[in-house]
Amino acid sequence: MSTPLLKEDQSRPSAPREERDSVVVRFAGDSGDGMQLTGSQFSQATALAGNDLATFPDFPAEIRAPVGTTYGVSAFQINFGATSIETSGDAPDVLVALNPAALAVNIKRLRKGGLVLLDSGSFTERNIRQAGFSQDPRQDNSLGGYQVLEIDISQRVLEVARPLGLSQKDALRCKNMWVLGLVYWMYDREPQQTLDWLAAKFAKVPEVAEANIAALKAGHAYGETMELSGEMRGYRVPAREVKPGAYRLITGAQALAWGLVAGCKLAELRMTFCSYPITPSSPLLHILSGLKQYGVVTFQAEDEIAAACAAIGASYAGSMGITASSGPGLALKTEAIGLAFGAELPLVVVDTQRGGPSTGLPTKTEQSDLYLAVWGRNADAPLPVIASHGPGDCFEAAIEAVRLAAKYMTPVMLLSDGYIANAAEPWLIPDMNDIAPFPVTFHTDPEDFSPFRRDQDTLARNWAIPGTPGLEHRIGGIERDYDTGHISYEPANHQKMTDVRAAKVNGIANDIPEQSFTEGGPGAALTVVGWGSTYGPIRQAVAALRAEGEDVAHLHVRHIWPLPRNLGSLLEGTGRVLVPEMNSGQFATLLRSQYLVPAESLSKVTGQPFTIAELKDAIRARLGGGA
Amino acid sequence: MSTPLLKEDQSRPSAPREERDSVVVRFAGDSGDGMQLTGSQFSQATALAGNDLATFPDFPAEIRAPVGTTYGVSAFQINFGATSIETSGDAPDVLVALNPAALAVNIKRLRKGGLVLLDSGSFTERNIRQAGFSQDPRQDNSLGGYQVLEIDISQRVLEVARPLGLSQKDALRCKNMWVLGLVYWMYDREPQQTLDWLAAKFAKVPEVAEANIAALKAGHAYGETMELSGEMRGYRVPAREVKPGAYRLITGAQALAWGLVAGCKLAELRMTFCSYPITPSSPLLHILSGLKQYGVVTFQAEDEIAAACAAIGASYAGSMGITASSGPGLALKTEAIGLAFGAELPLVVVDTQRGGPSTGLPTKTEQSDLYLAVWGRNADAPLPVIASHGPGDCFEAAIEAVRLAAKYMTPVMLLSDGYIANAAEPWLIPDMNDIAPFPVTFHTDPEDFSPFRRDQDTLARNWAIPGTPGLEHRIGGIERDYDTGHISYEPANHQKMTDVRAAKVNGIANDIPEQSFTEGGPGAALTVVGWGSTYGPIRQAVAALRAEGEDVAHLHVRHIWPLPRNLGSLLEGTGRVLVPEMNSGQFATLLRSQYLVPAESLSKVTGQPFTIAELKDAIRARLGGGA
Amino acid sequence: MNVPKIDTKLTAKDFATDQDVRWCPGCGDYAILKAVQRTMPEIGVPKENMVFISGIGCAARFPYYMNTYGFHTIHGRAPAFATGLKLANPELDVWVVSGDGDALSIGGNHLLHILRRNVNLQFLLFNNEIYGLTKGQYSPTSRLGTRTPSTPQGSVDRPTNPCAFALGTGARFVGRSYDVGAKHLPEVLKRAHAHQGTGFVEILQNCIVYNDGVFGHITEKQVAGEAQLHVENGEPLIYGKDKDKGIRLNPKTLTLESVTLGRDGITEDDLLVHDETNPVLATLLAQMEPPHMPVAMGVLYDSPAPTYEAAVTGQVQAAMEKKPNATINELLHSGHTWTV
Amino acid sequence: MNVPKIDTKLTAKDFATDQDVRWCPGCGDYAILKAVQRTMPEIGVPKENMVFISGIGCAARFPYYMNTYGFHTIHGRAPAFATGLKLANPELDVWVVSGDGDALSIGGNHLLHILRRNVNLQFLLFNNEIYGLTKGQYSPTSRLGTRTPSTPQGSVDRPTNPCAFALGTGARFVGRSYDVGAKHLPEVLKRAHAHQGTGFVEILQNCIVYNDGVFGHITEKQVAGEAQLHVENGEPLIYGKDKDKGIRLNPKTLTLESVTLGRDGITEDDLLVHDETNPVLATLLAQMEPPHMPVAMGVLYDSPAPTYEAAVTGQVQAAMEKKPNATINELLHSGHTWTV
Ligand SMILES: Cc1ncc(C[n+]2csc(CCOP(=O)(O)OP(=O)(O)O)c2C)c(N)n1
Ligand SMILES: Cc1ncc(C[n+]2csc(CCOP(=O)(O)OP(=O)(O)O)c2C)c(N)n1
Ligand code: SF4
Ligand code: SF4
Ligand SMILES: [Mg+2]
Ligand SMILES: [Mg+2]
Repeated sequence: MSTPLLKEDQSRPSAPREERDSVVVRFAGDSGDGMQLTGSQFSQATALAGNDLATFPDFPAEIRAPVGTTYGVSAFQINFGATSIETSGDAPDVLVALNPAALAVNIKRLRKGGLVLLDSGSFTERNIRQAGFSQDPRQDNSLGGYQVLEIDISQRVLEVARPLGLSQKDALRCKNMWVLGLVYWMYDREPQQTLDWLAAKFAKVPEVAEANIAALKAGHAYGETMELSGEMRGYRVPAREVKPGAYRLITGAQALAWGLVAGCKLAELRMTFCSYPITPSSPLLHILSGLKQYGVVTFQAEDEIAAACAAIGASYAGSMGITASSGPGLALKTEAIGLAFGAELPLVVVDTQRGGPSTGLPTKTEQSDLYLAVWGRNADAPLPVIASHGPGDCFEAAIEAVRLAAKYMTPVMLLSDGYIANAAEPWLIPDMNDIAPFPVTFHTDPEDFSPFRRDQDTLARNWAIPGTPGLEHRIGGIERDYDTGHISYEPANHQKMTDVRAAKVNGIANDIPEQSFTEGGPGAALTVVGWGSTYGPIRQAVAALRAEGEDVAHLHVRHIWPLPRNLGSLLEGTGRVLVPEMNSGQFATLLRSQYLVPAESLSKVTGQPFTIAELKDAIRARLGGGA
Repeated sequence: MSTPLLKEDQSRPSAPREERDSVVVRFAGDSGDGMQLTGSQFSQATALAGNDLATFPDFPAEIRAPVGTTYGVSAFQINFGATSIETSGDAPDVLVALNPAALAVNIKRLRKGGLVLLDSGSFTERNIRQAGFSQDPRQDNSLGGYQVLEIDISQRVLEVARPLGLSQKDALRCKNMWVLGLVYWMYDREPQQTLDWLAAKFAKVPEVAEANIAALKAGHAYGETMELSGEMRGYRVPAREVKPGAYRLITGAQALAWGLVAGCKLAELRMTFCSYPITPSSPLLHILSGLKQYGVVTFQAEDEIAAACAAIGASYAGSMGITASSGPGLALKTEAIGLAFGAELPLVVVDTQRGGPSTGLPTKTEQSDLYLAVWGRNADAPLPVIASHGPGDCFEAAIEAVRLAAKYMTPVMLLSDGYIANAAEPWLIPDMNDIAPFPVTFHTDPEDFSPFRRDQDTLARNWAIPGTPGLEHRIGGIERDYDTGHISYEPANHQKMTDVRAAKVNGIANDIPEQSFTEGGPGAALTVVGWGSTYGPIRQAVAALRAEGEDVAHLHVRHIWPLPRNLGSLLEGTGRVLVPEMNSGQFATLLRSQYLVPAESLSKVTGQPFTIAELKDAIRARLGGGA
Repeated sequence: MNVPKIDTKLTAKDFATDQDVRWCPGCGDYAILKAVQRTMPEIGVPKENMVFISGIGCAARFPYYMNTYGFHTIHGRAPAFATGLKLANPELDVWVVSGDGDALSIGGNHLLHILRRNVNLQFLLFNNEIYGLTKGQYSPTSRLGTRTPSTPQGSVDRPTNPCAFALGTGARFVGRSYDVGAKHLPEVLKRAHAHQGTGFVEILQNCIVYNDGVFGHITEKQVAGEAQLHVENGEPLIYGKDKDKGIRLNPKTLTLESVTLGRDGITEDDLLVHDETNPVLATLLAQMEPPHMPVAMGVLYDSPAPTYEAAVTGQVQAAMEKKPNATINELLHSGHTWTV
Repeated sequence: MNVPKIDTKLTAKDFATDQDVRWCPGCGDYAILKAVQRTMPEIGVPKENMVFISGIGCAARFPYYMNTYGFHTIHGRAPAFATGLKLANPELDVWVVSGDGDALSIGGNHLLHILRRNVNLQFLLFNNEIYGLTKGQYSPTSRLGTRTPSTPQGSVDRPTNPCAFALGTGARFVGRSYDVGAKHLPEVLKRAHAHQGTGFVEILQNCIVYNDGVFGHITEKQVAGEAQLHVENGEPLIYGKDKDKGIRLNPKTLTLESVTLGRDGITEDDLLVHDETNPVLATLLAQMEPPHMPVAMGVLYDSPAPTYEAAVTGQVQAAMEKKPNATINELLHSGHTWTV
């Protein structure tokens, strides 16, 4: 990939930079150290440099834990490279640790031989103790096997910032920019946009802007100096060849929110988004609350039940009702979703999954709400379930959810997870003009009207909305007569309605793409089947093993229910089936029940994404010991 | 069976009664006609006569719908016989219809050639029209193929009751007793206990007591007279040989409530029962609210969520917390149940299933909450799920639920359904002294205490309750450290805890009976697998077909999760597997996912139990056309 | 609700549906249904713009009998559905029908929030002090000692007063009427409708099957004059079948007292004058109870405030006007982008 | 709660756990924790009989820092858990800790019902007018126009006043204090504890990260004297740093007015005297707001009533005494039986 902003030819004439195909950097520090900002600035610069990339913000559970504690550590990891990057990286090549706690929490992740870059100024006795070290880790053998670069960043930052009039405390808050400057130098990134951003962000406090800018420049300069003295080296990570077009960085939450807006536009419906804050779902509410200019109405309800009900009420009124939550909140919505299913009203339910059970691990990722999404309702109430597989993909998945909800008059579950929601990746911006619209037509003809008359093809009922003269009617949660929609306790009618509701949802299998292989094809010795955010690591692992000659294939399933109509036949023709999931084997259960294939679960429930390495190992083990 | 009250030798010296092996009678009338009382009196008399029996009260959804409407029809069906009776009968032999609406709603159920007994006095033009008949069904061919006995019961009752000083309206309310007298005569039942009951019930209004007694006697006398004139005949249904002991009639709700009380007694725990009214679960709350002398505390909460939470709070305090509901209410409890699972506190959750989805068919039966019970929670949260298979069996199932909850420190789902809850059957009263107690020991030793220390065998954690000095500790829904129980966000710990929670629940498979065949054995051409209230019809159907020489077997599963450890091997060694369920195939899905057996679903979702005949047909069809 | 009045010639009959009304014969809900059907034509809103939303319960069957749009939802949640409906289309004239269990037991939180937000709709609470549909358990408004299947020894939790609760949440319109108030009820309904914001109306309703006569001492013809005080804005608080009794304030104890006009030299001037905009007076009135005090009927409180959906849609409107032709493509390209 | 007082020599330290306190530095919750830990020894209940129950939120982390029994449950439901706990063991001394979102947004209904039932426990509502834990969205107590991530143009729903809401539900004890009220808060806590029934205490709490200074105009040292009125039972309602201001009733409008002593001939005799047992006065006090009125602090209302769990367990006890040796076998044989 080459971008107009990539100025390779302008790189300084010093020692030639070593080339790297891909690099993983992890920035770690205290909650107050601004690691997330640092990471996202580095991501922007890296994207502009033409690399592919994937990020993984790793927030602490606490809002702002006491300074120096391990549970106050905030980290941001980025994997970037000249090739396709689909995970945030198994193990960092570089760990930036701005205090002892950050070192304590993150050192185990660093690859053997990796570089750890420490702020030695923060290694006070108190901080060391608070990080849980019995003694200074720089003194004992704790860091053996790693390259360690100790710099008294605190001191350097104070030197730069104090003269500009900043207090000690404010001056130290520039540490992140100093480090960013150094890392920019290391990977030959263009700092200008960060400098501009700092100037704009702190326009009202010019001395702060100046200090941060000075810190960044000082860090950058430090790199140059050290290189000259031979103590550090710079690298070059070439740009990646990609499809031409306009790109941006996008997080899953952003793409999902925008996809919902786009979907409603394509359906020609107003959107009423009803939610109750919960980690990691809240960013959807925040983003959409800022999109009023697109006619988006957002409602922060009193709880999740009210949010779901309000969304259903909005759909009844002829808007696209959308509700979003995470596990505990989704659990609360189940009764209401049952009503939307029974009354056959459109509704999109977004679940950004997190670690469970119960409150669990709110800031960690998991894929464990699949059972709840597919089977978690009283009585027979099958719903379409769609899972997005990465940040950018959320856009398309959200459009698809809106399309199915409107077309089939049904609630649709849209699954994302904490990893996808917060991670960022470069995204080729689609052109809305290229996406076929699917405008909704409300029923308006009073002739022979019944709210439960169905479209012959889709089996969807009429959508007739309040305000339409002559179509006054009543709907509700008690079983409805097949023909008239009135309350019916008739045994045969209940069977007929149960059947038609299931048939309608099953029929969606004819309206979604057939399943295809991501890597490999039918008949492999081992087929790895994934869904959701395991897409990246599985694809990388399978591609790598295939390159090594292994007979392995990858199927990635987006439509969890109904399943693609050809999936069964693809699976029957295969050897072993392995299903890696960040849960205890939920999709494996589903596949087994539907196709009677001996799908084997590869379960990981640590709140952390799969690494490529562990997937490769697992696959190799099943292929009989590896190539 | 011979009971001291059975006075065969006292039967009148008139024409010898024809003997019948079993008979199905259905009483149907207006909501105000007292059909449920009539049915339960007949059931008592029939039980005393030594027959086996099963009843099916079929309430209208309305509280008290306008008189004469079809949706105001209330019916009570009883199947009784000299052999084992396990269903309320496929098709009535006798239909009592006290008004045209009752005829309209119920006539289709009557077996061809069956007897319909009409109150011709109620066949006014208005009533006929209100029942939805375009003309008098007695005049057209509607009743062709049935024996019809028209009696102006209204008139006869008025004649008996008016002279006693009753108003026309009150007099007509004795119609049910008149009919009961006649049916008593038909099946040679002893009316005395009903006469005593009437005298006691209406002790404060002696003229009403007298009128009802007179009506019953008049109905009885009518039978005698008609027999003499040859227009009616009496039958004899001999007593059944049964195990000696004390018997009573019992409904599922009663047995379940008592089983919970007995279970808590056996566990030596106080019971705190927390519920919110909902059909058909409410009778549990009502029964238990009347058992304060057993130390039972009941709490009618503000909603189902509060009910579940209060029960969990009670368990935390060292009581056995129990909560009960039906589908929509269970859906609301899912978040709270997840907490009980995560905090590892005992809890029994009773679900008396009803027709769904959403509000659905509240007064009709269904088995469609299996998915919700097994899989309906956010994140990985497997629970023991137990299903009772009939009214009396609820007693044992409830004890088992309490035992597992206390022993394994886990929420347990106990499934019943609307049919089981309301149906009655004779029950051999167990002796509590024969049931092994399972007393709970609270942890009290402060030495080396952690709330999450586990029993090596059961993997259950300590139960240490507030009020115990030295064991002060905190628990909650955030993931807990394996050793200390403190909050832990540690990746490896989360995996370990997820694994141990699953292992604990899976381990229960070693503490429950192995699966055995109800009928037949391994290797049959077709094995019918059932759960819950389909027990009766499946067993009858399979037994009948086996008697006809068919190669079919019956497995009835009580423990839905974890499944009995030998179930897989029993299923693998078999031919076809058929799973009849009153849902869209939920247990079939579970079996398929666990054992990869091609279990075929036989689904019925009409709000009505399976009939033996339809099961026989379905089985025969799969065996290749029937014997 | 202020939907533009349209000259229609609808009658009560136009608001009846073809569905049989399935309440128990003699249920107070019949009288309320009649009153509502009679009131609707006077309100002048086209039928197709009316929506009746309910939860679950006997009362909640109401929408099936109104020939308007209707949604019989789930237990306790009607206010939330109604809020979504109004956000999606503020032009609709929405009536929520709820029971004492639906509104105050499972649904208390949603009621609190709809009142606090002041969503522009009418909320009718049919208070029969019992759970009718589930066969007679006690409710949050049942009096202490109520014996029901779930409280065979009598209930022990103190009841909530619906109007006092509503006022405590910050409701801006609180009215009270009764099922057989054939003339009174329509007037209160019309006032609730005229009010901008949530018009909360408690309707005392007899459940003939499970709680028969529980309001007999208030609503029976013979006693109504002495047992009810019909408040009128700006008028002194007078009641009694001979209009000889009144209510005055004891400023020391901040309580209301019933006094007899003419006795001890008491005149109308000593009585409190009803002021619909006074929330403290409304609270005092809402809490009056027999036997020592009459029950206040009518509009206890009416003090309009901005409505929620107007404010929400106002913000959306303003944003749209500020960026009139915002396209999705613009959104997708907002912030940092780069071109390859 | 009336657990028998036991002579223990516990100190505040005994109530601290070994867990690091994880609130943001400067959070008002620290001050409240300190105050509670200091108050506990004075209450004289053995540590092992105390239980802290919370929902979810920053405030709800409280139990982890109290060396008593503790249960950190789920969002909004703490009152329901606490009710079950008290029904199972009425001897326990239960403290519920909740935030404004936990108690009044998702949990409003449970709060209503615990207050209505008068379960004997203490309910502490840490009101920071924001959702702290989920990073700063507005809450049901946030003031109109509050800008948060979910209300970038400012919130449009009118806030609920926690004390007024509690009084509207029929609460029997309502108190108010503030995080940095190092002397004031313990006194209110002790009073809540001494009260038989639900002792509801609103504690104004500063969220330094998402809503810093929102109570500054009330709690800052320089302004506290003028901005707070510390009510004392039986004492006239006087405030001001020079104790020169007071509250009097306008009996015409039924409203409270702030007056200056000595001006226009106003003396103490013109002022209202606080009566803790007067619910109307409590409501008026609860609703006083700056800038024109001070904020009432202290015990606004205390009027004991029978507690729920005492009544429930009383019925059970009575039934057990009536049938002292009821066996399950008897139960199983009750009603019609027959022997074969
Ligand atoms: C989630 C849920 N819980 C419980 C029920 C059962 N239920 C239906 S109506 C009702 C209470 C009815 O009382 P009320 O609201 O006072 O209405 P009424 O029948 O008295 O008019 C209950 C508990 C239900 N349908 N759904
Ligand atoms: C069922 C559920 N919904 C939502 C959340 C997310 N959540 C946690 S705390 C909270 C609100 C916190 O606000 P508040 O109660 O005021 O407490 P504070 O953090 O301000 O002390 C929310 C919305 C959750 N944990 N569970
Ligand atoms: S049960 Fe009561 S409230 Fe319900 S319809 Fe019957 S009389 Fe009316
Ligand atoms: S977010 Fe606010 S309330 Fe929460 S701990 Fe931080 S300062 Fe306290
Ligand atoms: Mg009611
Ligand atoms: Mg808060």
